[in-house]
Amino acid sequence: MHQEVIMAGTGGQGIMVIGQLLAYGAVGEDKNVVWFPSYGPETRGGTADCTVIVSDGQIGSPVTAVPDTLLAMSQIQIGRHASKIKKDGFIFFNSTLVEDPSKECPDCKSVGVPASEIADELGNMRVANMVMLGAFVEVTKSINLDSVCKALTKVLPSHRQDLIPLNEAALRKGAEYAAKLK
Amino acid sequence: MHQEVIMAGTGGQGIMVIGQLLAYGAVGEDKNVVWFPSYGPETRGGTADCTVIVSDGQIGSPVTAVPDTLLAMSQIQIGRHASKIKKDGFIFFNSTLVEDPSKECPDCKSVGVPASEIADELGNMRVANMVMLGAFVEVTKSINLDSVCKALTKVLPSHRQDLIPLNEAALRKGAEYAAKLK
Amino acid sequence: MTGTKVFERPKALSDIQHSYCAGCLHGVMHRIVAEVIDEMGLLENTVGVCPVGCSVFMYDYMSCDMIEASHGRAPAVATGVKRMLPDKFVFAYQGDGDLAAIGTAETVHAAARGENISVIFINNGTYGMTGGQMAPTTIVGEKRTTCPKGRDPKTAGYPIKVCELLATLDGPSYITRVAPVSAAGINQTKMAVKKAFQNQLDGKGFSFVEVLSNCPTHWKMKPIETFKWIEETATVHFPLGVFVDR
Amino acid sequence: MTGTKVFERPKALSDIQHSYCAGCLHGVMHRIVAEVIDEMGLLENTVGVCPVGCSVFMYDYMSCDMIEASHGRAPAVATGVKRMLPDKFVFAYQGDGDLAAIGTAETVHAAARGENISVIFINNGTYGMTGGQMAPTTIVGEKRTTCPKGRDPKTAGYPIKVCELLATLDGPSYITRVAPVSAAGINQTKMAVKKAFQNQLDGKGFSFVEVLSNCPTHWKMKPIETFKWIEETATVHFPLGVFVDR
Amino acid sequence: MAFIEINKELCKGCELCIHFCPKKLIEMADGFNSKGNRFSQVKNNGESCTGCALCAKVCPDVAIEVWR
Amino acid sequence: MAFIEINKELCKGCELCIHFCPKKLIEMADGFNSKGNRFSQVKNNGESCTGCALCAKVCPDVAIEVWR
Amino acid sequence: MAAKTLMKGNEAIVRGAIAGGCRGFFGYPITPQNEIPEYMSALMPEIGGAFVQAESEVASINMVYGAASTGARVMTTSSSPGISLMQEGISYIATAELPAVIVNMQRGGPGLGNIAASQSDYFQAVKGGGHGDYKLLTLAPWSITECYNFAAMAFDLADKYRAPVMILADAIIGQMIEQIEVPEKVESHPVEKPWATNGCKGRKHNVINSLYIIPKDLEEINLKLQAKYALMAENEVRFEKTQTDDADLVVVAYGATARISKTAIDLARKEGLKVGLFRPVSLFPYPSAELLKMAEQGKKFLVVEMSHGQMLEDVKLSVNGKAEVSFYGRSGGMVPNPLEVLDKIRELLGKSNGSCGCGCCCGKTQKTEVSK
Amino acid sequence: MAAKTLMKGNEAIVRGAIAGGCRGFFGYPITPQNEIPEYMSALMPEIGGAFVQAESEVASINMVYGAASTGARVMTTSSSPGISLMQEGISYIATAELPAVIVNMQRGGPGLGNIAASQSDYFQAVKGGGHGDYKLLTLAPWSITECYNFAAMAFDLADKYRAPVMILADAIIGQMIEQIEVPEKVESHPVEKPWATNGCKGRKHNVINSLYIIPKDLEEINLKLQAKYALMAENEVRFEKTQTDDADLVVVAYGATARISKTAIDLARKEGLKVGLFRPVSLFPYPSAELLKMAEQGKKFLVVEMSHGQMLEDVKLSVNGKAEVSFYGRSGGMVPNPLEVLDKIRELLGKSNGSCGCGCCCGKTQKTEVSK
Ligand SMILES: Cc1ncc(C[n+]2csc(CCOP(=O)(O)OP(=O)(O)O)c2C)c(N)n1
Ligand SMILES: Cc1ncc(C[n+]2csc(CCOP(=O)(O)OP(=O)(O)O)c2C)c(N)n1
Ligand code: SF4
Ligand code: SF4
Ligand code: SF4
Ligand code: SF4
Repeated sequence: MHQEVIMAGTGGQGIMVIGQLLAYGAVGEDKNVVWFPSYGPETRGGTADCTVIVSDGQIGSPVTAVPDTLLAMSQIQIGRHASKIKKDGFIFFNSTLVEDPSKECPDCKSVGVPASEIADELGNMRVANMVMLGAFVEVTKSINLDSVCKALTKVLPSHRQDLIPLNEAALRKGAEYAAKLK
Repeated sequence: MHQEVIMAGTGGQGIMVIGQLLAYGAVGEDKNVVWFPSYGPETRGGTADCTVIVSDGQIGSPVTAVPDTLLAMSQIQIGRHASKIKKDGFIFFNSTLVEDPSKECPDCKSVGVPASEIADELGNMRVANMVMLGAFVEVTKSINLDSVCKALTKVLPSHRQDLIPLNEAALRKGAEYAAKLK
Repeated sequence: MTGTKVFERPKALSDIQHSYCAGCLHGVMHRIVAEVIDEMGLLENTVGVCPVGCSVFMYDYMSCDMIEASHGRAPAVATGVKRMLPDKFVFAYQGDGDLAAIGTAETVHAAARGENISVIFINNGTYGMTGGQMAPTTIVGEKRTTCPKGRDPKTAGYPIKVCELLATLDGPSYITRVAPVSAAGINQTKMAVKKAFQNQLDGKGFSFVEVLSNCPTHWKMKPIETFKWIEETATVHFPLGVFVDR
Repeated sequence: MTGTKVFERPKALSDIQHSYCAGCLHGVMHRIVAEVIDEMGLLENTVGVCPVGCSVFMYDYMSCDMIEASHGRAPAVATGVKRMLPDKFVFAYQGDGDLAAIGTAETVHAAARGENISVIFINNGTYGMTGGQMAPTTIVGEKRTTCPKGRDPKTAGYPIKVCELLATLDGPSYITRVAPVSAAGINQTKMAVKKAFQNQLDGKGFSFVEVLSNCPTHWKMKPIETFKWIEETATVHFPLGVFVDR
Repeated sequence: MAFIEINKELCKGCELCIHFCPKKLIEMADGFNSKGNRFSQVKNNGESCTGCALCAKVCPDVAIEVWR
Repeated sequence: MAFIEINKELCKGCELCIHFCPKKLIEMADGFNSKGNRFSQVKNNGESCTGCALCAKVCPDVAIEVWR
Repeated sequence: MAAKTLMKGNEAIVRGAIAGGCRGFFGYPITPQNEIPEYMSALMPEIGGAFVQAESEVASINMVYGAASTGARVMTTSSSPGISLMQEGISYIATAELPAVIVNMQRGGPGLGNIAASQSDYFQAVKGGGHGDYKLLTLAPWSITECYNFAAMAFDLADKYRAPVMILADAIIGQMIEQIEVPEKVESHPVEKPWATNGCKGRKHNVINSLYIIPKDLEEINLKLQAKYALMAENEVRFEKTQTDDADLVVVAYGATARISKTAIDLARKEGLKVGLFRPVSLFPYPSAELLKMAEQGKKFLVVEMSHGQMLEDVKLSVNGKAEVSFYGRSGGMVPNPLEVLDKIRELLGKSNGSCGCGCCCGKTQKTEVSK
Repeated sequence: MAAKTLMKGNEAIVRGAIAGGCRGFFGYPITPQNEIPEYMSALMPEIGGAFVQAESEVASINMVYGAASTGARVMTTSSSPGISLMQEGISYIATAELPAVIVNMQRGGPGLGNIAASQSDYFQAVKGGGHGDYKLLTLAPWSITECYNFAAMAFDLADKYRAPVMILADAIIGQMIEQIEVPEKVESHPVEKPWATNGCKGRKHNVINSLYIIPKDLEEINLKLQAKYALMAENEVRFEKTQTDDADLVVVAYGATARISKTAIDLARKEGLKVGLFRPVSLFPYPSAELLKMAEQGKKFLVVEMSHGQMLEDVKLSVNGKAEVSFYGRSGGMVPNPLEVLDKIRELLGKSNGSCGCGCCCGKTQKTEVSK
């Protein structure tokens, strides 16, 4: 197993957090992992990407040339990353905010998840990221959803730990939604 | 004609000034010249040396390895420079302050001038440097004393120009003293 | 819908929307600076100097000539500009990390020289751009990422009151501290900026407007809460007023 | 000849004679600092920090441990020392170019932090070591090699009154300005140094003694004339007194 | 009659105008603008707006224009 | 009886002690010390010195010791 | 042995430094290394160490100068522009022979640049960005584990040589999270510091100084420093070779680009290309002898950097004309990806015919240079 | 043509700069270049220019940044420690493509060092002491006449390339007095500066900036800078060759050491030794091609510097293993005298036998290195 993922959105959307959740979740399954971020402008509102590589073997480059998967939460990130995705790779996109990217990368599989809407239904827009991650895990099976949920305690800052149930709910909602797509 | 001279004393003795007088005097005679200083500590009271090279030809190195002449106004400078002086070169020393350096450089000619005393007689200790330069010019004949006197207007700062007669007197006294030595 | 437009985007602001966080007063201050430039007819005569800090991109947001200075050195950069172009209008716009930490010497000396420039100082009690660290203006007890238990004067000292500090110098012609967090405060702020700019046109020398500003993101407050905090707490430690006017 | 010796070279001064110009008050101030160290029994507990300036060689002249700081950074260096050795006595000794020009930020921030160190500030209105240039403390109208027609506030600004500036901060526990140019002044200076040192031992934080000093060489005055000038002119621009004591 | 126009695309949803409007004529709209931001809107068709422009002056994003 | 000792080799001839001595007991000596500096000396064998130590306190070169 | 945990590079620097005995941190915020002062501000008080957020990088490095003078193990960290501001202070520290650790998490330059990764401060680190003939023992970690270990080891090296040690990393290394097995205890070798200025009880006073007004004295200090650097060159050369034995082409890269190159080499090997990796770990002292040896075996070299060719010069100086040296570089925060490096490898091996394998001056975003 | 007059190096810098159109000076005192700000403070007001004694070197270089942004011809000067403090600012100026002139009158280093002459800031000047891949066009005068001429010319070059230009001299050159024939008028080529920030009347607003938050953009800036440096390498290489045609050994030296070597070579020629002088005048761009040509002719090289071997690396990179390169250096303010250089020449020519002429590792105060 060797998965190279780019997660990409806008500052404030919690992209880094879901990247780290995937990383910590993978470690829980004794996989090797590398996470690394890249920001736009130092101020808020710019682009925020992270790369996560999960592998059974040693990981060399933390930089990915041909990612297996893109998880995109803003329109602009489609333009920046979609064309690089591997043939038959996945593009997960928050369909509330992002148009279907099938045109941009015809030979990969686009999976739209109305994450903001689902999150709004859950009562907190800010967990749209978790919805996306839930869908990602369900479809790619990179790791188990439970491993992700377990990682929540490690990744969320101490003053946010009360939000774990909400986050977990969002993860599961995302997974459910994706399961239905199949 | 090619003369390499080191003038050396203590900060405040006017070493740099007599070096520049020699330089400007030489230019007045259409000779090539290089002057360059080296200081001890940035604060006062340290050593103050300058090198003056006067030549009919082009001057390469501003640094002299084997000076033709040393003009020393403090004891410590004898130790620093005397041994470098060329065979048959001159060492001029202010005999009021400096011991006869014949031992330090047996194969060169030592010329003692009681410059501080002579200056004191002239009413201003500070012109001891001029006395030394007068003696130097008289003995080495590097340039004419008149050229040196003419250079006074160029070298002395404007607020010191009233002291030109005194300085000129000191130069001539030094020359006279040296002439008598011969 | 008809009527006259009584409020619109000033010309000295460019068309580019700034990327400040929602509710950040940098936006209001840019607008005020731009309005005053418009009203005084200075647009084509202005050279602005922006800092390193959240407002680093101010050069994109203004439509006058702009220079991006290195961190803290805007007063030195502005000095260089003004000395070569004494007839142009030169302002510097700086945050509190920029002006009161790394740029302390440049600020004090531009003020001491009575450099004929206008400085707008955005005091938001934190380093916004780098993620909410302690600033030299952070009030004792406030938590920041580099004083996670609250600023402890025993190890981190006390905030610097820059207006009071500069007011001890003979160079400045105008020093004031304002807080654009109420209707009146916003109007006063604009008046202060105007006076600072006019002073320069009158050749009076260094003028300085300290703006008690906010950082909703790193203060972890809603924008309106930051306004309240400034009115109720910040102004106690940083009293508003005119410190020099001559 | 018998009797008791009532005045001798303090132990905290080394045997090396300093190379200051005749009549330079750096010598007197070294002696006073050394005497206070002796009297307070601090010699073996002291780390001194000397500046870049004429007193750069102070490390040779003192017999306590000494550090030669880079130009202007003595307060930062002293901070580093004190933080690692909170139980040792740490002082910095600086000239006005060092402290009030290049070292402005380090000075203001050490003071603002209330850093528990003692700073002796020798204000002689010029850069002695480099040949008599204008200092940030040069009085308007005074001639220096970089303001040969006299300091002109239009281009060179106004002198900085460092005590008054630092007194606006909450960090300092003691700020005073003295002038050791009379019998009384010399005694007061020593008392001030003693108090500044005692404050540190008491853990009170930053203390600061500004000394109106001289530079006979570059002022082009006889030593005794510099004393008169300080009494009659310098003290008008830099009033003596205690600015902070808490 | 005075009125204001809020540029939905410039608005970042900070809600300051809502708090500053003395007539409480502004509210948050549902949904998001194209940048993904919440945004504010005029309520009740702006009935009783005096054109005081306080909303515009406090808006950090210069999203509000005022007519009188 | 109080007296002072001026270390001729340390003295740089600044003359401050001369001005500070309330009894005017100090004067410049003729000649130079080994460093080429002028130096001061006690006049009249120090008659009437009170040991006030003002000369010593003002001496930048710590050249004066005082006995009482 | 502790279990594997995930850690960010910046955090690993902090934890490694503390394990290595660091008890004083002086720094100023700058992206991409802000986690270092942030962690330090939380941890130092807990272990009785000192944390000061300085007013600037100039103040930071001078606080380090003072703190190191006391004999304590202390450090500062910053990123490119901040490190530039420290150059005077670093030169002083080197001259006064003070042990201290400096970390540069390089970002895109020159100027204010940006906050992405770069390796464009190599010259500054190893040739001397400050004035005078000093050197910095420079270590380049390529993993989180190395961040931790090098941070700890740096204090030993600094003490051993009474010299400043630099850890030269970049935004990728600093921001990256990966597994690390945190050792339960780090080998640490504190030394006596009889030179420290900590009060002269029972001894002559100590002086920390970099002023030697008499040129002869200063030259002697310089010769002493040079001798120290020669000793470092003898003892502290560190590098790693992977699959170089049979390689026709050896990729030379350090830090993040070495990892990227490693993946490219793995891909190239799959294509049957005989490529290896030479990773300098100490950038000063530089592993020149090892490169020369390989050059003499007839291997060619490809230097990969996030710069316009800085370490390239040290490679050329090492092989001294005995081998072909090519270059692939990106800059300004652009990070080469493994395929770009692979392309370059293919090109060099495909067209190689003993003489200059030219035709390599390709495209806008890469700079290629071949010298024989 | 004016008559010959005596002038000090520092004064010649001032007068040359003014002749070259300098109208703004921003500086901070430091020995051995204090005469420059002193003369500037007297002269600038007379010609309607600006003089500011800055509060520090950091402020100086940033004032230059601002002043240069307006399109004016401006400069700063300092010496080693002060130049180290300017490294961040210099990197900004290079990135923002501002024309400006910086003079370094090098003194003994590292650290506070002393005020005697040295050439130990070569790396800092030509490799980039600040962060990022920038370069400084660097000129090294060896006479008072060149101080004057280069100071004037530097402003033209700075404008031509929109780049900072450094004059790298030392305490000897700065403090030396010798004859100069001051030209009545200096060729000066002012250029249009449509990019200058001087009020946006009748045009779009101008921005002076070094922030490019998007790596691609910053890489493009870097490529633009690299292209500029390549252009400099094409057009601005300056050097002087004396008696190299028949020489077996070529001494390579710049500035003061070139003069000293010149005398040594004259003495050696008198002894029948075939020695010549190669004097790089531009240190960046470096006259590599010329050195390589001579290397290919079979000549050997002796590099003489007041450092522990900095320009030496550029000589080695130039000849790329094709010639033997030896070194003689002094440091810390120690200045080699012509006889020391002569001894070294004798030794190299006397023992030369085609292979490495070793046995040269002599004495404490000199460092010798031979590489083939
Ligand atoms: C020399 C240097 N040091 C540090 C930084 C990193 N840095 C960027 S912005 C900033 C502080 C910003 O804080 P402030 O000035 O208060 O402005 P704000 O972002 O709060 O508006 C710092 C430390 C830098 N860019 N350059
Ligand atoms: C970075 C740096 N800049 C400049 C200098 C040169 N310099 C040495 S001492 C000095 C000023 C000394 O003046 P001051 O602090 O007033 O002390 P004083 O000599 O008058 O006692 C300067 C500018 C230096 N050594 N280092
Ligand atoms: S981080 Fe703070 S100061 Fe910066 S834009 Fe956001 S709210 Fe404003
Ligand atoms: S130059 Fe001035 S400050 Fe320096 S030692 Fe002499 S008198 Fe004192
Ligand atoms: S103040 Fe402006 S940005 Fe904030 S909610 Fe109102 S219109 Fe939107
Ligand atoms: S005060 Fe001291 S140095 Fe001055 S004359 Fe008297 S004894 Fe000599």
